[in-house]
This record gives sequence, structure tokens and C-alpha cells, in this order.
Amino acid sequence: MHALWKYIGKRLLWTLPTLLIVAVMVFFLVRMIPGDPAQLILGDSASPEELANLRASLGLDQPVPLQFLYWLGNVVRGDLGHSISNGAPVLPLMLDRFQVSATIVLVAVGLATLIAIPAGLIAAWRQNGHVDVAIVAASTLLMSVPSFWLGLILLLIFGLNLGWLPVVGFVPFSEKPWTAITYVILPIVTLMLIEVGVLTRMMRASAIEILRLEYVMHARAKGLSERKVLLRHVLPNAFAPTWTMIGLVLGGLLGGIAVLETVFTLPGLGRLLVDAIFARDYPVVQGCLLFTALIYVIVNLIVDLCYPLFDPRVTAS
Amino acid sequence: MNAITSSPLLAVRNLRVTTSNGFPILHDVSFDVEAGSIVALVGESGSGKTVAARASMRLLPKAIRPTSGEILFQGRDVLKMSDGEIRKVRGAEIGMVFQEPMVSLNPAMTIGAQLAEGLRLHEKLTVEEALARATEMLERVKIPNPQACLAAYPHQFSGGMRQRIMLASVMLLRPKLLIADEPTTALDTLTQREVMEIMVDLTRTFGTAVLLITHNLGLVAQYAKKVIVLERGKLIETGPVEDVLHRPQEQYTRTLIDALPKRDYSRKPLAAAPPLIAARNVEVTFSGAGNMFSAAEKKLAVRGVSLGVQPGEVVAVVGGSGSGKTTLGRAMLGLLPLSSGDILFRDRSMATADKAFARDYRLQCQLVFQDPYSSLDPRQKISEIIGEPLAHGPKLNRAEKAERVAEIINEVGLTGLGDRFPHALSGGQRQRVAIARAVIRNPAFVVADEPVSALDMTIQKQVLDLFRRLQENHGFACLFISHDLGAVSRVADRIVVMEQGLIVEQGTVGEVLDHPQHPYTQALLKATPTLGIAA
Amino acid sequence: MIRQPANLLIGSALLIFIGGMAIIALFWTPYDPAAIKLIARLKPPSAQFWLGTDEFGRDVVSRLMAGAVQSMTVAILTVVFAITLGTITGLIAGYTRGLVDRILMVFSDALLAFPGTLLALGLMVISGPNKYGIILALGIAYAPSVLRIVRASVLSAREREYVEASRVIGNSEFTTMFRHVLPNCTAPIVVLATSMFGWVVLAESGLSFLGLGVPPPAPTWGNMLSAARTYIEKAPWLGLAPGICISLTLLGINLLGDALRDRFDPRTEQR
Amino acid sequence: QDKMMRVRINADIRSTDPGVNRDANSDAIVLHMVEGLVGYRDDASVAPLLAKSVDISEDGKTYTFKLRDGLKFSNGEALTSADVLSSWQRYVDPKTAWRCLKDVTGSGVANVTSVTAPDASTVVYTLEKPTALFLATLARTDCGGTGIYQKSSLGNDGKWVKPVGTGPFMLKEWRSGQYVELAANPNYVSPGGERTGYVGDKTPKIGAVRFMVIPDDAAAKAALYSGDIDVLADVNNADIDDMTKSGQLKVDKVAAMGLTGLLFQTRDPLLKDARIRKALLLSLDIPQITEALTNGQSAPSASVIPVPSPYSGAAEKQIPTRNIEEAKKLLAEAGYKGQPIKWLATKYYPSLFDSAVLVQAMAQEAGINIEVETLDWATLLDRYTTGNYSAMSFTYSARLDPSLSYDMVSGNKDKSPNKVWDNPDGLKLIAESTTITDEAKRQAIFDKLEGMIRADVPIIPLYSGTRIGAVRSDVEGYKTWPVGYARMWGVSFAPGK
Ligand SMILES: Nc1ncnc2c1ncn2[C@@H]1O[C@H](COP(=O)(O)OP(=O)(O)OP(=O)(O)O)[C@@H](O)[C@H]1O
Ligand SMILES: Nc1ncnc2c1ncn2[C@@H]1O[C@H](COP(=O)(O)OP(=O)(O)OP(=O)(O)O)[C@@H](O)[C@H]1O
Ligand SMILES: [Mg+2]
Ligand SMILES: [Mg+2]
Ligand code: NI
Repeated sequence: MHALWKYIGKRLLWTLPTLLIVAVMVFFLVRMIPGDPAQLILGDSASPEELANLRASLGLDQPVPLQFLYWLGNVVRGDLGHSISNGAPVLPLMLDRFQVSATIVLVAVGLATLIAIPAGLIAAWRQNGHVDVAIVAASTLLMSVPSFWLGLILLLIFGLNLGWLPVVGFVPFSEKPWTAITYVILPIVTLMLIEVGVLTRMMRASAIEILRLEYVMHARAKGLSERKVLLRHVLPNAFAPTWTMIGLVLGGLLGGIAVLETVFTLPGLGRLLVDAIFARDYPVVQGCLLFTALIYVIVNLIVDLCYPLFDPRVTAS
Repeated sequence: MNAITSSPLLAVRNLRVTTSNGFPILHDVSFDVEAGSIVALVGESGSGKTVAARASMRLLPKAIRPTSGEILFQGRDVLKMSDGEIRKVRGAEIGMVFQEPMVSLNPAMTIGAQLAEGLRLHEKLTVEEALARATEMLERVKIPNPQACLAAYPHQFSGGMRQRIMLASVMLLRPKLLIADEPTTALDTLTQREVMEIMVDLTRTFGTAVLLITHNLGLVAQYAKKVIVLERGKLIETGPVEDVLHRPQEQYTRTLIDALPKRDYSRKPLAAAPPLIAARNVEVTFSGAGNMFSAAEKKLAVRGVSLGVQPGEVVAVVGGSGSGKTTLGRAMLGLLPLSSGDILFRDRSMATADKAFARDYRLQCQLVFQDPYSSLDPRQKISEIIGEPLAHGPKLNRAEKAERVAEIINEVGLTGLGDRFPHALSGGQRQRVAIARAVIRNPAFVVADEPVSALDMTIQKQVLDLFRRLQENHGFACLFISHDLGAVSRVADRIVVMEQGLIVEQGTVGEVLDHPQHPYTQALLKATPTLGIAA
Repeated sequence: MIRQPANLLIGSALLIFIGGMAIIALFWTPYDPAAIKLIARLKPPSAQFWLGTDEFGRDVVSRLMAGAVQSMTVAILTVVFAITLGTITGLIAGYTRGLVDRILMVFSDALLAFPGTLLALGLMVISGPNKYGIILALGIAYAPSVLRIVRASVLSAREREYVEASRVIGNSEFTTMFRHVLPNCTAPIVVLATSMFGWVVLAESGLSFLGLGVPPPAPTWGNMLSAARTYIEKAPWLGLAPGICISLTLLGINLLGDALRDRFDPRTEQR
Repeated sequence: QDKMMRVRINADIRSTDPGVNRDANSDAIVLHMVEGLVGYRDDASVAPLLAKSVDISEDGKTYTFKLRDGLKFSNGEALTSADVLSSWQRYVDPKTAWRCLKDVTGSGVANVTSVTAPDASTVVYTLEKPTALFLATLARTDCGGTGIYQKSSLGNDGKWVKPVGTGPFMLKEWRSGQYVELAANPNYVSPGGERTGYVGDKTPKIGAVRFMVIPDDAAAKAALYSGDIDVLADVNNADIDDMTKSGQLKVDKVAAMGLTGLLFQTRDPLLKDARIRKALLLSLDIPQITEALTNGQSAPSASVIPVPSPYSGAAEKQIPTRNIEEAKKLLAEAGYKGQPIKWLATKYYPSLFDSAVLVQAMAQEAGINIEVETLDWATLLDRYTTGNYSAMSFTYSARLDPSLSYDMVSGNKDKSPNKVWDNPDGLKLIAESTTITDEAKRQAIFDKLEGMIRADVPIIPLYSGTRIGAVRSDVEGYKTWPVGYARMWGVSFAPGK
């Protein structure tokens, strides 16, 4: 156990420079973008004095490096500051929004995995057969549909034409679980369909590799049925690369699914970030991106740590 | 042979197998395997041995299928059984040990799970009972600490151990027929013998018949009763071992037998001379690959070895797998950092050599890799590969280079193959490419790391002959690494025996082979199977 | 055996179709794709306008064709840029290892941890929205994944025996890298490049969706698609046409990518 | 009564503090909860709200407000002149950062020198100079209507907590990024009279309103169709036909008081030449552009004075006609040889982006080469504020008085780089217009200004816009007005649903 903790510790230590670079990049990047929160708040009729006053009260009149150090100092103490737009503290705001994005992403990717595994296995097993061609064509097609496009179409069909599901809004699970589900079905399905394509192809490719190997033949030579061969011998070994892929996908998506959240008007992290960028809400942008980077790093760590579960040969690298 | 049963256990009748695009792999092959006997299937690489074996279990790859003939197992045609029936036969009635032990076990399942799986499929047993049976069988195949073994994963075992585990897994079900496809190719002679002994012992206990596939005629002579010879998908000859091996009827069989390496007594002893290259108390340490759960361990692969090689001398290094042969060879080429000791080239210490001398040393000393395929860049043509070292020799213009390359290609017998890519060559041809590349610049010293152990007998012979010829023509000194004493006896002047990183014995070929002093050498020699007809 | 030529065939057929459309558009389109005709706004498909007109009365077919040029150039240039940048840094990282590698990895991790589209968005806002800004931004956003893949291939290729063989015959490290290591990493790079092509087309439409695509009047599928959203139930053909074009292109690219991957796989070659 | 009505807002509000840290959405919601002494009517004229009457002294410097009787805050406490004073004190404290501080303390419209409360129902404001705009300033929505709130709106530390006002609704829950929910104010006291603008009878007829944050227009529309929201206060021009036809919705439209137009930087090396600006104007077919941008919903308006304004006279209503020949002639005179003109636009307001595309195409016919650059709104606003542009499409928020409309575009560029028209004579006329109350005299000044600005072409106004509101057919009593904000008092669900 000792070595494991040391490993985790070392990995986390190495994330610090990454996070620092993200912090520096974020800070200076958002400030290089023209536009100014004070101006956005005051609108087209603002006078120069008004602007200067507001900027001063927001602390934006300080030199940027100084602002950075000040902010970094606060971050180290766990204070991410307050939103310029509405004064809400950034951390709770972010965590609140993250819950929404994370629920959708985790459920969607989870479902996608559940679909992709059998689909990929069957396609590989029936390689070049009709079933395989159908699965490959379908997954390629799903992969190549822009997510907002798919989202809008589903929204039109199920929300408007059929009227089965609500079109916009969000209800937290804590309030009305059933209603909450009806609100997140469409975004989850959209995201799931998009990810199913990628994961199925990945699963199929690695299962084909595995099916070529001797031990699969050996398993058959023992008299195992095809179902058992696939489930016991092919699946666990073919899953490792798909797992890496899932890690990459999760790491990327947990940072927010801005476009989907806009289409479905979900109060998620992605939209918070995009809105904050457009509103030049510096503390929120900085907080969100730092948070996203941390999530990415942690997801990667978890993925690496889980790897030996699927492939005992892999230990630390 | 066997008059007790009227019908044999397995009877292959006029079997014809083709690829899906009609290319024939087996032509009208017929043979029998009688209950309780060991039958050998021999033939050079690609002759269809594996295909014939797999067909008997109906486990052919999709691209290949039987087109006519029948395979009768206990009188029933395997090819006509339903899927459910064939699954009952597989494992329970016919067991198979595959060619590659490294990849025949599922890396993601514990040994215990894999052993119990087959048992519980064919017999009604609880998990505990199955595991108990598995433990017992692991004991029989001499796996130390079988209890712990059940919970371990395949990658935690060496090749020889995995082969034994495979054997255990197959024998656990007490099949009536065991098909063993080259079960010992990747193993050193000692381990090879151990595995064979266990197999014979098991079959004897359970009365199992064995179809043994191999290219090692020594093994056949020692263990089989009957032998079947295949050549390019055709049955050439079949009969009792004594008849076929000692009085072969067919030319092809004779070629196979002749290819067995024989001691060459024609080599003249070399006059004593100062060594070209010498190792002085060389030690090599590997910081073993630690893993997430345990810290890295240091591993001493070569522990204080001193060895000199005279100009023009061939020194063979023999020893079991993992004894440090490759490590020593690479250390002498300066490819591995030494943890202590020194290498002297032309009496100059490499530890203190200047840059120019180091470069000269690098160019004068070459290596023929253990695995020819992976040492050839798959994207280069043969002529490019062979010609590449010329970029660093004395300046040659394009035409001179091409001429030199053509010359050496002829010399190694690859005429006309210069435009091919490595994957389009046979194993023996690839090995020759690797040798040509090593000698094109007329090096002073060549390390040849097991240049023939992956090849079948006929090709092995060709390569050994080539090697000797080149060595005589070019006169380079050589460190010839091998675990095969037969091969060594053909090319070497001197033999060095290594065990666990130490030289345990050395001397001329005659001294070592005829009067081995060290027990390890004696064991090695004893384990080498022969036809029993050697001079 | 059946599928490989099929995906090669279908993949290249699709891409030739799209590419042909783009090439024809360089010389001829049914109407001027930028010509505004306010009396013919939002006309459904007809004999005159095969795929109807958009909110400014511009012909959708013409815009689709001209959009192919824009979308293709953006995609191709971005992929070339990202692959070049990623390959060079990846080679350096895998080659030098040690500290330089660590530093490059920390940077690429930082970039990867940044949501790609958002990085692009930031860079775009700074550089101003023009074609080259998009290419630069998306290129920088995607280069780290190339870096990672190239680096991984280099690290594994370094361990191959033929690389060691190259050293044994006296080649310098540099020669070894470029002669023996890089050519053997092409397979993953090709596969990555084809998938990236798809990402770029999608990312450009995503940026247009957020209001930061290729500037008008140049049509791209992305900005056509994003403009069509407002009229999605009134004039569905507006979104359908570019949507289908994007999907077909990506399908083509994915199929071709599959075929190429098989082609570059030495195991397929052996058969 | 128990069903909640849902209204769309396109972004979350910034705060509930009237006139402080605000935007249009914040104003719209805050003004449901607090009321000021005066408020707008539907036509943007000013009327008493909390005041029963307003007396202006002869010299125009003293305003005496009599408060209505029986006024109560939503928590049931009575409202007295002391509350007016304490609210005012917080407004004029610079630390509060009230949006309209400068407009009542000197540099802007007025300078309030003192505020007193002679008795519990009287408040007296004294100004330094007379002005026509004092009451209009107090009523301004972006000033939070100078709403009066009770002390309990603030925490012990003096920080804003939530509004406790006299409006028809009170705050129930604000869920960041999702919605703001208001509940009917049980203590609301109606002044009676017709419901108009922010004044008159504002009795709530529903128990609760939820303002839902839906940033995406397409999604909002879909939500209205599917019944996920009941009121969409700001419908795209393009959608009006479908919505009217759908049968499930009621659509209500009215001319608005904003300004969408094209701005030129008169200090740009190329565009400083008035002939080129004029040529650009002549190359445009303004009615066509307006028709396309507003889907035929708005009339073109080439004046900075919006159409609904009583001061929009004949001079203001004139629309320049397109004349390509004349444009080409002017260009030739100016020596224009196809130099590119960078034109800024944003997709944040689709009409701005579309106008740029249309202008680009039309100007092309006169040989003017325009390159459109799309920016995000914040960047465009920054370029506008700093004057760092050649030309752009821009939209101004509503100015409810013509003086303010002119002031919005004119000024000294050295001091306020955001102004487009820098003409000393013009500035003098504008200053004069703010002190005069006689309508005819004012009209004369505005007509003169109109002529001057049209000759100079620093700006090409296109239209003042149309407000379109749509509600589900079971919603009764909803009305759109030029100011545009949704007003949910007096609105109810049709019975039986
Ligand atoms: N999957 C396959 N598809 C097509 N041809 C195959 C396939 N597998 C084997 N072959 C061909 O069948 C022939 C016989 O192969 P087989 O594996 O039986 O040889 P072998 O005698 O076992 O040789 P080795 O000693 O090298 O194992 C060879 O020519 C080989 O190329
Ligand atoms: N790179 C390495 N890292 C760690 N240990 C190694 C490494 N290479 C070799 N070893 C270990 O050093 C010992 C000697 O290995 P070496 O390859 O020299 O054996 P060998 O005699 O050539 O065996 P074989 O006949 O199997 O080729 C072995 O125990 C091996 O596990
Ligand atoms: Mg074989
Ligand atoms: Mg070795
Ligand atoms: Ni421990």
C-alpha cells in the first residue's frame, strides 16, 4: 500500500506545475481578451468616470501581475473570489453547476459504455458480417453528427412534435426526482449517442485484436461457448483501451458541455464558463478553468489507477 | 502398432483444407493416432502441421476451411458434429497445448480461474473441488507453491512455467487425446526436457494419446512411437520412429535428418594470440522494473565475468535462459553501461578511450540480433538495410556502394531479393539479412545472439553453414551466443558456459562437450535430445 | 476482406464528391453565394433553387459548394498545422526525454486540460475572427494530443531492436530518429489526422454557433448550420443541407481513416 | 391562482439591488418589487407612483412630493417620508455605486442640493438649476426607478440582502443561473386608475411568477410552443408570423424606442471624408434593410429620435433614398479606390450581424469594399467605448427623451471617445434643449439638430425597433410596451384551464 500512496502523491505533485501553468495561462489569456466587465455592466451609456469607478471597485485598476499574485494567494487559501456579474462566491457556484454537468456526462458516458461494449464485441465477433457492417456504419454516422445538431433534432422531435418531454429547464434531483429525469433525458441521450459511436469503434478495434490471440483459441479448445469466450476472455482484455478512451472522453467532457447545455438550457459548468467569458467575469472564468483542469488531471489519475483492474500486467508507468 | 482396438482414437481421412480464396493448405492428408500412443508430426515451417492439428478440433481460423475428407474421433466425424457436440469434445476429450505459451493464457485472469473454468464446464464440481483438483495438477507439473500460483496472473511466470501451467490446464480434464503444438520451441534444453518428461509422465498415468508437433527430430526420436512427415501440405511418409528416422524412404525426410547439426571436426585450432577484445571482471546491473505496489529491485545479470576473444576466433556462450548471455554480449559491444569492470579493445580500455577510438570501436564491432525480424526496419528494403552501414565506413560513391551491397547479397544467398521488404522474407532469409548487415563493413568482431534458435532445422542448417563460410572468408572474431549445444558444436572454437551471470566452465569444443567438468554443463549436455544415431 | 475495400471505396467516393464540389465551386456555382436577394428569402427547395434559399435570399446550393471550399481549407490547414507542431514537439519530447520532455508534457497537459474549444475561443477573440485565427487557435488546441501520440510512438519505437540496430551500425541519434523512428510512427499520425479533420469541421461549426466562425460573406458549413438554427422549424432545409454535408464528409473521412489504418498496419500488409 | 406563470429572461440577473449592479433583466425583475416616487406611463411619459402629487416651483428648482396614504411595504410596515430619505441617502452614497449617481449630483442632468421631509408624507427635493429631465431621471428603469425600499432590505452590515418594497410582487427564490421566482405581495396597496407603464393599478392576479433563465433564443421559442414557459417578452421579428398562425399563442407588438444603426468613426483616415460616409448612406436601401432585419415588423427610421416619441416630426420621419449613381460620383470625388473598410458586428445581436452582411452586399454595388469582422459583444462594446473602429453596426438602448437621444450620440471625442458626432454647435443646441420645457421650442431645436446630423452622416440610424411579446393563449392581460420589460401584474391565466 505504501508504494501506491507514494505513487498517487507523486502524480498529484506533478499536477501542481500543470495547474500553475493553467492558472497563469487563464489569468493572462482572459485579460488579453479585449472587453471589460465594467463596461458590460454599465452598458452603452456609461461615462468614463463611471467606468473608472466601477473598475476600481472591482480591483481591475491594479497592474495585472499584481492582480494575479493577489488572486493566486487567495486561491491557495481556498478562496476563488466572487463573480463580477452577480457577486456570488465562485466556488459554490461552480460546484453547483458542476453537479449538473457531471450527472449528465457520467450517466451519458456510462450508458454509452454499456451500449458500446456489446455492440463492439458483437461487431468484432462477426467481423465483416452484415451485423458488423451495420454496427460500423451506424457508429461512424453517430460519430460524425455535430452534437448541437443532434440535440436540436431530438428536441424538435421529442419536445415539440411529440411533446413527450419538456423542452427547457432543469429541476434539481433533490426537488422532484421524476420531473428532474424528464428534463435531463434528452441531453443525456444526445451525448450518449455521440459517445456511443466513438466507444463502439474503439471496443470493436481492440476486440478484433484480442480475438486474434492464442488464448481465445485456447478458451475455445476448452469447450467454452462463444458467449463465455467473449464475456470472460475477450471483454476484459479488450476493455483496457476503451477504458483509456473513456478516461479521455470524461476528462474532456467533465469540463462542461457548453454547446449542449446551451441547446438544452441546462445550468451546467460549461455554460457558466461560456457565459462568464462573454461577460468577462474574470473570477468565474479563472475558477472554472482551474477547476476543469483539476478534474482532468484527477480523472486521468483515476483512469490510470483503475487500469490494473482490467490488465494485471500494467502496474505503474 | 496397436492391435487392441480395431479403430484408432483419431483417424484423419483424405483431409483437404484450403483458404477461402481456394489456395490449398492440406492435400488429402490421412493419418491415425492410436489410443495411448505418442505420435509425432514433423515437417519444416509452414508445412501445415498446426493446421492439421487445429482441424481435428475444428478450431481453424475463419480464412481457412476443410473442403473434403473426414476427421473421425472415436468413430464420429468432428467436421459433422453440431456446435454443442463439438464443444463437449473440446477440452474434455481432446486437449490442446498451443505453440506460444506466452500468449496462450489469458493475461487478465488468474491461473486458478483459468484452470477451474474448464473443469467446471465439463464436470459438476464446486469451486473448492475444482481448485483442489487444480492444485493437485499444478503439483504434478512441479510448480512450486501451487496454492499461491492459483491467485497469480500469467505474466508473473517464466516461459517454462507457463508452458507447464498450460499442460496442467489441459491435462486437468484428462482428455483422451492431447495435441501438443511445438510445446518446447521457446525453451532452453533443460526446461525443454523437464516439460517433455512431465508430459510423458502424465499421458502414461492417464492413458492419454499424444499428437506431438515439433521440428526437433531429437525429441521425436526420444519420445514418439510413430512419426508423420508433412511437406507443403502433403503427407510424405509415415511409420514407426525407428523406421522413418533411421531408414528414411523419402528424400525430404532425409534432408530433415541431415539438417541436424553435427560436430565439425575440421576446424583447426588457432595459434595463441593477444585478445582482440576482452572483458575484465564485467558486472552489469539492471534496476529491475519496479511496479506500483513494490519498489524497484536491483538485479545483477552479469557478475564479474572475464573473457577474451582472439582475432578470428569463434567463442560460443551457452547457458540456460536468463543466464546472462545476451547481457554479456551487449556489454562487450558497449551497448550497456557496466556497473564495474572494463572492456579492452585492442588492448585499450574503453572506459578511458577518446571519442575517435570509441567511434572506431563502434564501427568495428557489430551485432546480429537475437530476433532478426524486429531488428529490421519494416519500412526499408533489404538492399537499403544491408547498405546502410556503408554510410559510416570509408567514403564510397553510389556505384561502389551498390556493387558492395550486391556482392554481399550474393554471398549470403539472397540474390534477387534486394528489393523486397523484410516481411516478405522467410525467417531464415531475414536472419541472413541481419548477418549481411553486420559483416558488410568487414568488422573485426561480431556478436551473434542466438542467430538460429528461432528457425527450423533445415533453415537452421543453411544459416549455420553461411555463418561459418563468412567467418572463414572474412576472418572476424565472434561471440556466438546460443542455448543449443548442437549448433555450437558446428561453429565454435571455444565454449563458455554461463549460469546465473557467472562463467562456470570454459574450454575448447572438444574439452567441454566431451569432458564436461561442471555439473551444470553435464546437465545441459544430458538434456540435449539426439537421434541416437550420432557418430 | 469484404469490408476493407468497401470502406476505402465508400470513403474515397464521399471525399471525392465533396472535394469535387469544392473544386467546381472555385470556378462556378449556380448563383453568387454572397448575392443577397431580399425578395427571395427563405424559399423552400424548388427547380430554381434546388435546396432553397437562406434568410438573405442566397442560394443554398451555391453556398454549400462555396462552403465546402472554406470548410475544407480551414480543416486541411488546421490539421497540417496541428500535426506539424505536434509531431515536432512530440519528437523532441520523446527524443530528449528528461527535463525537456517533462516540461513539454506539463505544457501539453495544461493545454489538454483546457477545454479545446474554449482555448480556441480565447485565442480567437484575441487574434480576431478570421480564417487564420481559427486555424491558429484550433491548431494550438489540437497539437497537444498529437504531441502525446507521437511521443508515445517515439518512446515505443525507440525500444525497437531496429532502432538499436541503427545505433549499432554507427548512425547518429539524429539520423536514427528521422530515418527509423519517425517513419514508423506514421500509422498513428495518419489515423489521428483523419479523426482530427472531423473535429475541426465540427469545432468550426461550434465556433460559428457561438458567433466566432469564419467571417462573412464567406460561407462555411459551420456558419450556415449555426445561422439555420433560428429557422429550424420554419426552413428546416437550411440546417439539413450543411448538416448532411458535414456528416457525409466525416463519414468519408472516418471510413478512409479506417482503411488507411488497416493499410499502415504491418499485420494487414503481411496477409 | 395557484398556478405559477413562467416568463423567459435571456440571462441571469446581476442583483436585486435597484439601479446597482444591474442590467435589463435585473431592472425588469426589480421593478416588480420596488416602486419609486414617479414612474413611466406606457408612452414613456412620467406620472406619480408612490407620490400622490408632485408640485414644481415657479423657478423649476423645488419639487414637492406628497406621498400616497396607507402605503405599506411587503412586510406589512408602513412607508413614510423617512424611508424615502434613507433610500435616497443610500443612493447618493458613492459606495453604493448607484448607476444614476452622476445624473442627480452635478455632472449629469441635475444637481440635487437638498432633500428634506417636512412631514411623514411629504418629501422636498431642491435642485441647483432647473431641468426638464429630473422626474424622467428618477423614473428611469436603469436607475431602478429610484425605488424606495425598507431598511430591512439591508443586512446589519449595511449590505444589500433583498428588496422589501411596495411593488406588487416580492422575492421568493433566486436560483443562480436557473430562475428568479416572485410571489404576489399580500400587502400591495393599489392607487387605482388605469394600468399603464409602471403606474396605475398594479394588483397581482397570480400567486407566483418564475423568470426562467433561457439564454438560447431557439430554445426559448420551443419552450413557449411546448408550454414550458408562458410569456416570451422579446420575440424575434422573424417568428411573428408563425406564432400568430400557430393558434396556441397570442402575439402583441408595439413600436420600441431603441436605436439600431450604423456608426462611423469620423476620425478614421478614410471615413473622415464626409463624402465617403454620404456615399455609403446613398448606397443603402434603408427600407429594404429594415424590412429584412425586422422581418417587416418595424418601419425604417433614419433619425436618432425613435418613432413612438412625440417629437418624431416630419423632418425626423424622412427616409433617405438609395442613389447608386450619386454614391459613385461622391466616391470618385473623394478619390476612393476600393480601400477596404473594416466593419464590426456581433452575433450576440443577430440583427447587427445581419445588417453588416446586408450593408456589405449593398455597398458592394456602389464599389465600396467592406470587410466584416464579427466580435463578441464585450469586444464590440469595448471598441465602441474607445472609438477604436472604422465602422460598426450598433444598437443603443432606449432613450426616452429626444435630448437624451441626441446626447447619446454627440459629445467631445477627446473626452468621450464613444460619441460619434463631435460638433460644437450641435452640443450647444442639445444643452439648450434640456433646460427648455416648451414643446414647440424644443421641437424646433430638434429639427435643426436633425438637419445638421443628417448632413454630416456620422451615424445611419436604421430603425427604432419593435417590441413583440408572445404569450400562451391561456394567459390574459399581458401587454407589451415600448420600454419592453415584461410586467406581470394584472396578468392571469384564463379560468377553466
Ligand atoms: N489464418 C491463415 N490464413 C491464411 N493462411 C494461413 C493461415 N494460417 C496459416 N496459413 C497458411 O497455412 C500453411 C500451414 O500453416 P501452419 O501454421 O499449419 O504451419 P506449421 O507447419 O505449423 O508451421 P510452423 O512450424 O511454422 O508452426 C502456411 O502456408 C500458412 O501460410
Ligand atoms: N532490460 C532489462 N531490465 C531488467 N532485467 C533484465 C533486462 N534485460 C535482461 N534482464 C535480466 O537479466 C538476466 C539475464 O538476461 P539475458 O537476456 O542476458 O539472458 P540470456 O542468457 O540472453 O537468456 P535467453 O536465453 O532467454 O535469451 C535475466 O534474468 C533477465 O531477466
Ligand atoms: Mg505451427
Ligand atoms: Mg538472450
Ligand atoms: Ni504501506
